[in-house]
Amino acid sequence: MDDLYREVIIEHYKHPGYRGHLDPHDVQFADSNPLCGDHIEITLRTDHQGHVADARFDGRGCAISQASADLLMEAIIGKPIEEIKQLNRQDILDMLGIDLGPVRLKCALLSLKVLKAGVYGLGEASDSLVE
Amino acid sequence: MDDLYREVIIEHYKHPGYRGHLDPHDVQFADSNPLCGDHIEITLRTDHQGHVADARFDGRGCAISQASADLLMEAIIGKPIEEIKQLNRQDILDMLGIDLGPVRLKCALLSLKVLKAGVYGLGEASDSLVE
Amino acid sequence: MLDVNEIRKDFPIFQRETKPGTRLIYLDSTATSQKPLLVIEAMDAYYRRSNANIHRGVHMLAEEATSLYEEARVKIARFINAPSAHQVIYTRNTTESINLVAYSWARANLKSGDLVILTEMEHHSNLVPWQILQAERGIELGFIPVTEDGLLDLDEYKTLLSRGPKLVSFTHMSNVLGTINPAAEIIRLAHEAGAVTLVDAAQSVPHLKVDVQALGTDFLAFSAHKMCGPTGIGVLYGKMELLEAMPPFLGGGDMIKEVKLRSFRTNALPYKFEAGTPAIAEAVGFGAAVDYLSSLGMDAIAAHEHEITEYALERLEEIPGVNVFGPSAQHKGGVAAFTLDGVHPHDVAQILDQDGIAVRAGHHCAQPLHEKFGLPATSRASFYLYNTKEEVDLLVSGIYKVKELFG
Amino acid sequence: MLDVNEIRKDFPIFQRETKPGTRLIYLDSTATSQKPLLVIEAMDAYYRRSNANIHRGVHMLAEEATSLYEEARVKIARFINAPSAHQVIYTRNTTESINLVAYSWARANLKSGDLVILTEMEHHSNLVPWQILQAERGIELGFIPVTEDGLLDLDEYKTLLSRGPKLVSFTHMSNVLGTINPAAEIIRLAHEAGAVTLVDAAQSVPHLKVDVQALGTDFLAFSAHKMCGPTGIGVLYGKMELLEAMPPFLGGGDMIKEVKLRSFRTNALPYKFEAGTPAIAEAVGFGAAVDYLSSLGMDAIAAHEHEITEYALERLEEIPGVNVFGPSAQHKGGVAAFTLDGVHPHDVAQILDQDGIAVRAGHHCAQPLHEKFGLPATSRASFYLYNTKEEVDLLVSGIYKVKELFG
Ligand SMILES: Cc1ncc(COP(=O)(O)O)c(C=O)c1O
Ligand SMILES: Cc1ncc(COP(=O)(O)O)c(C=O)c1O
Repeated sequence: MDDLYREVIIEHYKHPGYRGHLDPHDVQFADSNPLCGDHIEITLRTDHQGHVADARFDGRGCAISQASADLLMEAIIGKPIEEIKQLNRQDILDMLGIDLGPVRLKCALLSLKVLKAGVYGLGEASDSLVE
Repeated sequence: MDDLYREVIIEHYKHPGYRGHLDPHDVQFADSNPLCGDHIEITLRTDHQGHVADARFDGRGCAISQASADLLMEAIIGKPIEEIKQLNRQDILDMLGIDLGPVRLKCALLSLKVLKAGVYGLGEASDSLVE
Repeated sequence: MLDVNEIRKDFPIFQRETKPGTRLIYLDSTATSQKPLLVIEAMDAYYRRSNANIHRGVHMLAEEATSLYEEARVKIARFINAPSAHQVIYTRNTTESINLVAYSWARANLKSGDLVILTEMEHHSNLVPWQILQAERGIELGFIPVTEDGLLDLDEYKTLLSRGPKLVSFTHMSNVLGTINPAAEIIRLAHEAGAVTLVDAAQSVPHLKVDVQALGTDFLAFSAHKMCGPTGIGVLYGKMELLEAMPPFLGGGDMIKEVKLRSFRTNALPYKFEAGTPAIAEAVGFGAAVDYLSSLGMDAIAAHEHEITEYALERLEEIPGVNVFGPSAQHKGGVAAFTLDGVHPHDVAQILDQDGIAVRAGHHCAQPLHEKFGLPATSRASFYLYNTKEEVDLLVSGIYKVKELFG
Repeated sequence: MLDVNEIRKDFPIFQRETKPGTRLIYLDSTATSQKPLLVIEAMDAYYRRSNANIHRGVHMLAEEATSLYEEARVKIARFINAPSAHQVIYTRNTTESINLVAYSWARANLKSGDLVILTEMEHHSNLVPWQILQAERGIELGFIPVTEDGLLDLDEYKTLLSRGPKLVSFTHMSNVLGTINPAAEIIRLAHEAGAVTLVDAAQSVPHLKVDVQALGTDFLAFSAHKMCGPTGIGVLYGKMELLEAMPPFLGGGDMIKEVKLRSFRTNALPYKFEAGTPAIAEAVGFGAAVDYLSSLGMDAIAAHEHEITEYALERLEEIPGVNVFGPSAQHKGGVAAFTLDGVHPHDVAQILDQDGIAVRAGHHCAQPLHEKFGLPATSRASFYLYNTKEEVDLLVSGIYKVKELFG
C-alpha cells in the first residue's frame, strides 16, 4: 500500500523471527524511548571467536521499532562483535529500506542503541551511539 | 517650520514667564521622568478664596516639558484650586496646540502630574492623575 | 453557525497538498492552530512598514510600533474581559506564564510544607514548575484525581481543600481527554479555602468564551499559537493587587523605572514583567488573531466544534478496536485521543499521514495521565473552527485502512 | 565592499515615506535592525506551508517544522562557530539569555559574598539580573570603570580580578559609546583568575565576526532582532560542560525526558532549557537572517560600518555645540551618541523625525553610564549595513536645522 509500511516491516512486526530472551547469555541490555513507550531488550550469546552465536530481542512498541529490532537480530547473527560496533544509522535505514523523519528515526534506532550499549558494556544508552 | 515645534512652544521654552520658586508657598511638589531626566518643581500660593494667587515652575528638560509647565502656570493663576483638580491630558494638549505620541506625551504631562499631586497633597505622583 | 467553507479560504495552508493530489487534513490544532492570512499579513506589514523597537522611542516608527504593540494588548484584554490592559502580561507561551507565577508569586509566598493542588490531567507545563519548587522549597503537591470517565473528582478536591492549600493550579480544558473542567466552581471553592488560583487556559481561551472576571481567577495563562496567532507569544493575566505585590522575574531593559549601578526600581505593570525587547511583531499578530476570532464569535466557534466533536466520537466509536478516551461530548472540547487495538499510536499517525491526515501520537505532554490509564501513548485528532465533518469521515476511512494493513 | 544600493533594495521598509515626499532615514539599528525581504518571506512561507508544533510530531508538517527549526539552529551555531548546535539555546532575547544564566548557573554556583564583575557601560539587561541576585543572595558586584574616552580601565579590572571573582559578565560592544571591548583578553584574564565569563554580544554578533571558540567564552548572549532577524527570539550559547551541569530554568513540555506526578527527568541539551512551544517561525526567520548576513560576509559588513562611522564622527564633530561620546572610530562600532548644547536630546530626535530621520533619544537602557557622564540622556544615531554617507549628510543638515530653530 505505501512506502513506509513496506511489507517487510509489517511482516517482521507481525511475525518476528527473533523475538525472545536467551538464557544464559553473554550480553544483555534494555532501554526505552519514554516519548512513545517503545521498549527493547536484547540478549546475545557469543562464540569463542568473538562472533554472535545467537541473538534475541524482546519488547513492545511501534512497528518500526519492533521490525527494525527483528531485522537487526537477523543481520548480526554470525557476525564478529567488532563489526557490530561499527553499525550505524544508515545500516538500519538500509535494512528497513525506507527514509524516516526525526521522530520515527528514534523508533528505528532504539534497537541499535540498545545493542551497542550492550556490546560496549555501557551503563547507559546514549543517542550518540547511533549518530 | 513644523507643527510640533510651534513658535509658541519654542517661545515658552526659551523665554518662560513663570520660571522660578515662590517662597513662602502653600503648595510645593516636584517629580521627574527618569527616562529622559525631565524634572519639574512647582510652587503655588493660594488666596483666602481658594484661588491660585501665584505659581512658578522650576526644572530642566525638553522643550515640550518646560513649555507645557510654563503654559500651565499661566493658565492656572487666578483659577480656583477645585478647578485645577479637574484639569486633564486634553487641556494640556489644547494649550500646546499639538498632538503627541506616547513617549512625548509623558514629557508634556509631567507638569500637570506634579501640579495635581501637589494640590491633592499626595506623597507620590502617579500616572493615573493625568489619564 | 460558522460558514466553514468560507473560513477555510482564510487559511492559506489549506491550499497545500501533502503530495500531488492529496490535500491536507489538519487534525492537530490542540498542538498548534493554523493561521489565517490576516494574521500572517499583519506581521508582514509590521516588518515592511513599521518595524522599530518600542517604548522610549521618539521617532515615527517607534511610535507606530509602540501603538501597535499596545493596541494588541487592549484587544487581548477585551477578549478575556480583563478589567485593565495593564493586567495582560506578554510572555513567550503558556509555559512561561506559569513559570512566571512559580518564580515570582510562588517563591515570594510559599514555604516548606505549603500545599499546592494540581490535577492528574495536567500538561507538563503545569506540573514541572511546581515539581522544581517542590525540590527547591519543600512545598507539597496534591492532585485532584481523574475519574474513569475522565472528569475531576470534586469530592477528593474538597478533601484536599480541607488541608489549607496556598494555590490551586489546574487546566481549564484537558489537551488529551478534552474534558472542560468546571473552572468557576473550582475557583470559588479554592477561594473559600483561602487559596490563590491559576488557570491553565492554553486549551480554553482558543475554543471557548473565557471571561476572567466571571471566572474570578487570580491568574490565567494562554498561548497565541493555539488560537490562530503566531508562535513566540503568550499571556499571563493576573489580578492587579497580586501582580503589584509580586517581585520582578526577569531583569533588564523596559521592566525598570530607574537603574543605578547597584540597585533598580521596577516599572509599572505590565512592563515590570516584560524585560528586554519583547515579541513585537508577534503581539501585532496576536491582536489580529483575536480580532479574527471575535469577528466570528467564540460562541459560534464553540458550537461548531461541539458539533464536529459529537459527530467524530460517534463515528470513531463505531470502529471495532477503537477506544476513545475522556468524557462524553457534553463535557468535552474538540479533542479525541484514542487507541486502536494491536497497532501502536505512532503507526496509526504515520499511516494516516500518508493520506495527508495530520494527527498527533504520543503522550501529548501529559505523561502522568497516560500512565494512570496504563498507556504509553495515544493517537489524538483535534478539531478547530476550520474542520469539517467530511474530514472526520476521511479520518475514519483512514483508520479502517490502518486496520487492514495490520489486520 | 558592500553594494549598499543593492542591499537597500532587499529591505522593503526603505520604500516607505514617513510623509509624502520624505523618505525614511533609519539611524536606529542599535535598538533594532530592519528586516530583509527574505527573512519576512521565510516566516511567511513557514506559516503558509509548514506550520505545526515541533518534536514528537509524526505527521508531515510536524516533521517539516521540526527540520526547519533545527536547521536554523545549525546555521546559527556555524555563524558563531559553536562546536555543536546543542550548545545553541533559543531564548526570547539577550535579556532572557542573561537571566537564564543568572537563574540557573548563578543560583547553583554563587553564594553570599561571591564577587561578580560587571562594567560601568552595561546595558540594564546585564545589570538588573545581577542586582536581583545581589538582593536575594548577597553576592557582591564590582564594576570595571569606564575612562573619560569611553574605554574599559583594564588596570582596575586586574585589581578586581585579584579579589577572586566567580563571574565576569560584560558587553562586547557598548550600545551607547560604541566601544568594542577587548573581549578575548578580558576572558583570558578572567579564566586565569578562575572566573566564568558571560559576553553580552547583543551589539557584537550583528556587526562583527564573532567566533565563540576563538573568544573562549563560557557564555554568550544575543538577539535576532538586532541582526536582520525577527523579534521574539535570541540565543544563549554556552560551553557544553557548564550547560550540562546546570539545573533547568523554566519547567514544562519539551525540556523533559520523562515526567511523573511528583518528579521529572530533564531532556538533553539544548531542549533542557527550551520549555513549552518555542518561537518556531522566529527560529526560521533567524536562520534566514544568518544566511543573509553570511552571504554578504561579516567582515565586509564591519568594514562598511567602520567607514560610515568614521565619516559620521568627522562630520558631527564639525558642528559647533555637538559632543559625541565614546572613543575614536578605531575602537568603535557604528554608534554615535551625542548631545547638542542647549537642546534636549528628545527635542533633537523629534525635530529630526519630522524630516524622516529616525534617531533614538534617552538613556538607551544604560542609565548608570549616562549618570557617570553627568547626562540624563543623549541622542543616538547608529549605522548598519544599509546606511550610506548620504544619510549621514542628511543627519548633519538636520542637526543644523535644530540649531536654527533653537538658536
Ligand atoms: C549591549 C546590549 N545588551 C543587551 C541588550 C538587550 O537586548 P534585548 O532587548 O534584545 O534583550 C541590548 C539591546 O538594546 C544591548 O544593546
Ligand atoms: C493544557 C495545556 N497546557 C499548557 C500547554 C503548553 O502550551 P505552550 O507549549 O504554548 O507553552 C499546552 C499546549 O500543548 C496545553 O495543551
